[in-house]
Amino acid sequence: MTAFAEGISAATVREHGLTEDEYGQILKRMGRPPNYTELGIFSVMWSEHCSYKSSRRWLKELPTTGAQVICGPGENAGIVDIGDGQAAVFKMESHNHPSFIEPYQGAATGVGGIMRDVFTMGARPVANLNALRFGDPAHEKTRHLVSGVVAGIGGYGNCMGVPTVGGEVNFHPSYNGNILVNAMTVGVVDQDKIFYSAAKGVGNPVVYVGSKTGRDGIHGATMASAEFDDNSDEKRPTVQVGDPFTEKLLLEACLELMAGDAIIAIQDMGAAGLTSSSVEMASKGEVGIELNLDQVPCRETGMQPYEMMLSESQERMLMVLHPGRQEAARAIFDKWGLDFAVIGLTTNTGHLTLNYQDEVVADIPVEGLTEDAPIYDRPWTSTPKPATLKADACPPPDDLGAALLTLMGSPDLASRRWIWEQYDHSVMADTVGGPGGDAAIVRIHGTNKGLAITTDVTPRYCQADPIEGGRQAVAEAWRNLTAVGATPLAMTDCLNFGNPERPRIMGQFVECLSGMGEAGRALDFPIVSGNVSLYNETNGEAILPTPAIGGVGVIRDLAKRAHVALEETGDVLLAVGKTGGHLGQSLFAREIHAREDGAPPPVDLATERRNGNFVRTCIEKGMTTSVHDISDGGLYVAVAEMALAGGIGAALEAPHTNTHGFLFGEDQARYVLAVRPDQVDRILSQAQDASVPAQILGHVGGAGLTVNAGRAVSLSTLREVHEGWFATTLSTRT
Amino acid sequence: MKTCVIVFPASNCDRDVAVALEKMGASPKMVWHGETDLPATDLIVLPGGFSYGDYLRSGAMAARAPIMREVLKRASKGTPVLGICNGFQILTEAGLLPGALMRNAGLKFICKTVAVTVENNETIFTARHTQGQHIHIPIAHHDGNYFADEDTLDHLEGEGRVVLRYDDNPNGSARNIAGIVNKSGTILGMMPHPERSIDPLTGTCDGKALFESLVEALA
Amino acid sequence: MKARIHITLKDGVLDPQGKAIEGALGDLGFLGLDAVRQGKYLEMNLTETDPAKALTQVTAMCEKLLANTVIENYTIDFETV
Amino acid sequence: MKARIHITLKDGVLDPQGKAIEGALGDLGFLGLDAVRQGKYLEMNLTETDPAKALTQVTAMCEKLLANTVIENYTIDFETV
Ligand SMILES: Nc1ncnc2c1ncn2[C@@H]1O[C@H](COP(=O)(O)OP(=O)(O)O)[C@@H](O)[C@H]1O
Ligand SMILES: [Mg+2]
Repeated sequence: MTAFAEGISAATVREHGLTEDEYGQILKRMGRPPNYTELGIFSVMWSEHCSYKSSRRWLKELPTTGAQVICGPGENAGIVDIGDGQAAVFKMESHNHPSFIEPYQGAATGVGGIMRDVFTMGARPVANLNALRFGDPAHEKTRHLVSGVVAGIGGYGNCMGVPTVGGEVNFHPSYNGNILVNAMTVGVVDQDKIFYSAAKGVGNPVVYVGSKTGRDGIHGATMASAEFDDNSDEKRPTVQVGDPFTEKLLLEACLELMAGDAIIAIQDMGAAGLTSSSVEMASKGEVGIELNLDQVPCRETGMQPYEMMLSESQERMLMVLHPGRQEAARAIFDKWGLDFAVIGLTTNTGHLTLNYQDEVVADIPVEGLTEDAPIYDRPWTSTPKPATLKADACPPPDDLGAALLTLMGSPDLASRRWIWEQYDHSVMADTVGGPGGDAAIVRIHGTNKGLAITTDVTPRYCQADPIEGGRQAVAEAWRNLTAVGATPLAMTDCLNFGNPERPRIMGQFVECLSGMGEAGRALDFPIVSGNVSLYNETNGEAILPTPAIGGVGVIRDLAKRAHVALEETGDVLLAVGKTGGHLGQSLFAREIHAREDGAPPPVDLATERRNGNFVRTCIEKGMTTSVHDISDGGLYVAVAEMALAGGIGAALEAPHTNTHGFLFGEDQARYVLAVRPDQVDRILSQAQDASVPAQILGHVGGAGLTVNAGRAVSLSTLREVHEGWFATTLSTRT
Repeated sequence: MKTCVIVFPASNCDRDVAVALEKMGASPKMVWHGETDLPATDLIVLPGGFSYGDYLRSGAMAARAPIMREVLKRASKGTPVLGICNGFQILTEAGLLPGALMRNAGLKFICKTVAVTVENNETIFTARHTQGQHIHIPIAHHDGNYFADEDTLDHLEGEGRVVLRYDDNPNGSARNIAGIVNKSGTILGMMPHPERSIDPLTGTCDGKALFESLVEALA
Repeated sequence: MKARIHITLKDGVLDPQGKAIEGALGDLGFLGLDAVRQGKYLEMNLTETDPAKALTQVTAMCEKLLANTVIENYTIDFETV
Repeated sequence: MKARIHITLKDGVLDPQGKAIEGALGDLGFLGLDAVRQGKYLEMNLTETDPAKALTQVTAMCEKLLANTVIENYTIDFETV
């Protein structure tokens, strides 16, 4: 017979997303039945979102260390050394479920949340990116979702004055009922000004700053850990509204306070708000925390402890200050017009103790909420290796040029300008490479160094072969950084999957991570932060496995960088890497032959590394400034993108057999370089010395693209189909 | 040259314009909106951003901030004022320039580099440009759709006060207006961001001439 | 017939605009006010002359486009021109 | 006392939002409507209980901040709570 506190039943426990078993463990830990507030606190701390109960076992196997790593997973964001006493701070986070329910606010608060994770650590955010997945463009909800999400991301980031410099967008019917909105922020901090979240000492003041607490998003964390069904609309009132104005003030106020030495620990209030922030600070610092909830600034009257602890109101932070610094800190927050309240103390009890109206309303050992959280080694099954797509499954198209136009105007390859022109990508005046390139480049303010940043994953590869797909996602991020001339440093991830309680989905997760880990190790590209979003399913239909990778690299001298644009007539086009004509899982197969089968292109990590290092060296030595990696759509698409960016055409030479495989195959570890004619021999011989395959592809020039001197595809037609898709398909008037 | 940049809550181009001024040899002082006094200055800059979140109307609350009383006083005595983007919105809300900046006709925020024609190079802001010069300079705004009644527009045109005009209207502005000055030519409001156009590494450099013009005129 | 539509945030939903306006009014010296909330107000002319039909039509507009029913409420009234 | 303020664009001032809404309603198949105009609707609680004084106070708020009288009109009414 299970024991319940007054007013709580087995149904209450279930509604909190806790299993009978988990409830049993809570009883054991507490030595008594938890009251309603305590149950709420356990439910959010033990939710998938906060406890990583299905994923933790596998996350541990990812590579997270390296000489460049200052702080790996476990803090609000990861930190890497970028030289000169500075560091880059970054993380990616999902806001999938809220964005499906209310696209504008869901996406906006996602951006707000990830920026807080970065400035909590003392860094000024310098770049935002976003990785987005939507359903079928023809699906009735897609237009509304795309417009709302894009407007929300812009609405928040633009107001904050942080440039949104890149990201990615895909469309696939598997996201019809579960869009993905993953937001990434990169910040820069002086290494001696980094702040962490571990509380220290006993009797130190716990301080609440930012916005007031309302009844927003109560149970957001558990919502993010539940599957959708057709009744999800009922969960609507839990949506939070973002206030970027307040967040901008919070950013400036926090950085002003951080310039001094008043802060012992600081933690943003994200998912599970006051609960997870106080528990995490206590747990990391191995102290207890006692809060007086009467002091919590509330937006509404009559808010109960349960609501205050579970509210996900935005734009709030929790800090532990050195004793005696409260008034100096308060003056700063007063100046910025923000709430400031001392709401508690650190203690030596090891408990989270909550007082409200002179009563103890909750008293939980902190370890019970963290260490004791369940960890599941969920059963999983391996995804069967798909058969390689037979050549006759993908015959040559009637017209190569027409096929190129189809691809360039297809949802996954069309220009994303319609999206990124809604983002302020030039504020802060340090955007050296904005959206539209391989990786964005942001100058580190006041220096001649830059950070290169990208987000990548190819979900259709992950679906077909999760291990290969996991490798490829990492390899592509690394390659995009390399293509602009950057030295890749580290990555963050956002692991979006379906229901982990299904062995097939859990298997996708396990195998994608295995591929990612292998690639991270092989490329010296550790994972320093990330986020897991599971249960992305509606009515049993899971999304494609989508482990989005956010990559960060450094360019030590901005004079030595590359962009995608072709520059000059007469330049020679070179392909670096071996072109084998792999059409399985290619966009050519999907868009021209409506086939989504076959094995994805294999990734050879040693080759990846060798080819990439060679290309980076070419850029560093000034032998080329025009480089593009070859990914979705293959070589012809890569050249077309370079031509459009530069406004110059090109004439390509291709083999006469399997020409379409050569042009549209998606073999990995490849780049296109445009070089001055006098550099060609030098590059080819150095490539040979480095055992890197390199070949002449053709020449730059003309007003269109030709293959083997055939009929030209004019750049103007190409531009029209490429730029037109979003405006015509997705533009809505409001 | 002495300059002041006014910082409102959620200004976000204050640093960018300060960097630009610094580069031109003018050392800017940052002045908080809550101040009631300004130091001696040759130029006041109202920077871009989202003062007060652009809530209610862009620039509306900033135009009523305490420091604005002093800005109005100085402006009336002839101290030059440059309002960029949100700064332009604040200038119209404060009544220092006529008209209003409404939501872009396409309703979306627009960030891109646009072509603008310098319609009047006989101002302290544009002397380093040639008359009719086409410059390329970024815009980044949601509310840049300039509106004024026909009479006002005719006056502006007649008095040469339309200083900058879009070549290809991005936001629905009346008569393609991108920037105007007051009667005496001492106050310029413009939607494009010259401070983001001073360094070849980050884009075009056509914004530089504006700062050079000011340095030359006010040194 | 002229339709007048008020769209307001549901109770408990944060209204950043209202909050900022309240702050600005305070800074300008206006005292004795609180709970400022900002909503939208729409007007349109309808050719429909039957009030019941017009209400059905405008309600559909609100549900489909004008209001964000996740966070907003709306009210509709008519004015005969 | 609760004040209700309507702020609308003056005649002759172009209303991009109203126009866009009208277009979008047309796209959704709503017919027989025109002259869509979007305005703002503000509510606030006042401690002032004298209607005349409240009107003076709210009028001053509109003139000083809430409305841009270059392009906007405003109307004020009260509701006793
Ligand atoms: N997929 C992952 N790979 C690496 N680290 C991860 C991953 N998911 C989460 N983490 C790390 O676990 C910690 C907790 O994550 P999370 O709860 O999402 O942080 P927050 O509370 O800041 O939102 C963070 O340090 C995060 O970087
Ligand atoms: Mg955090």
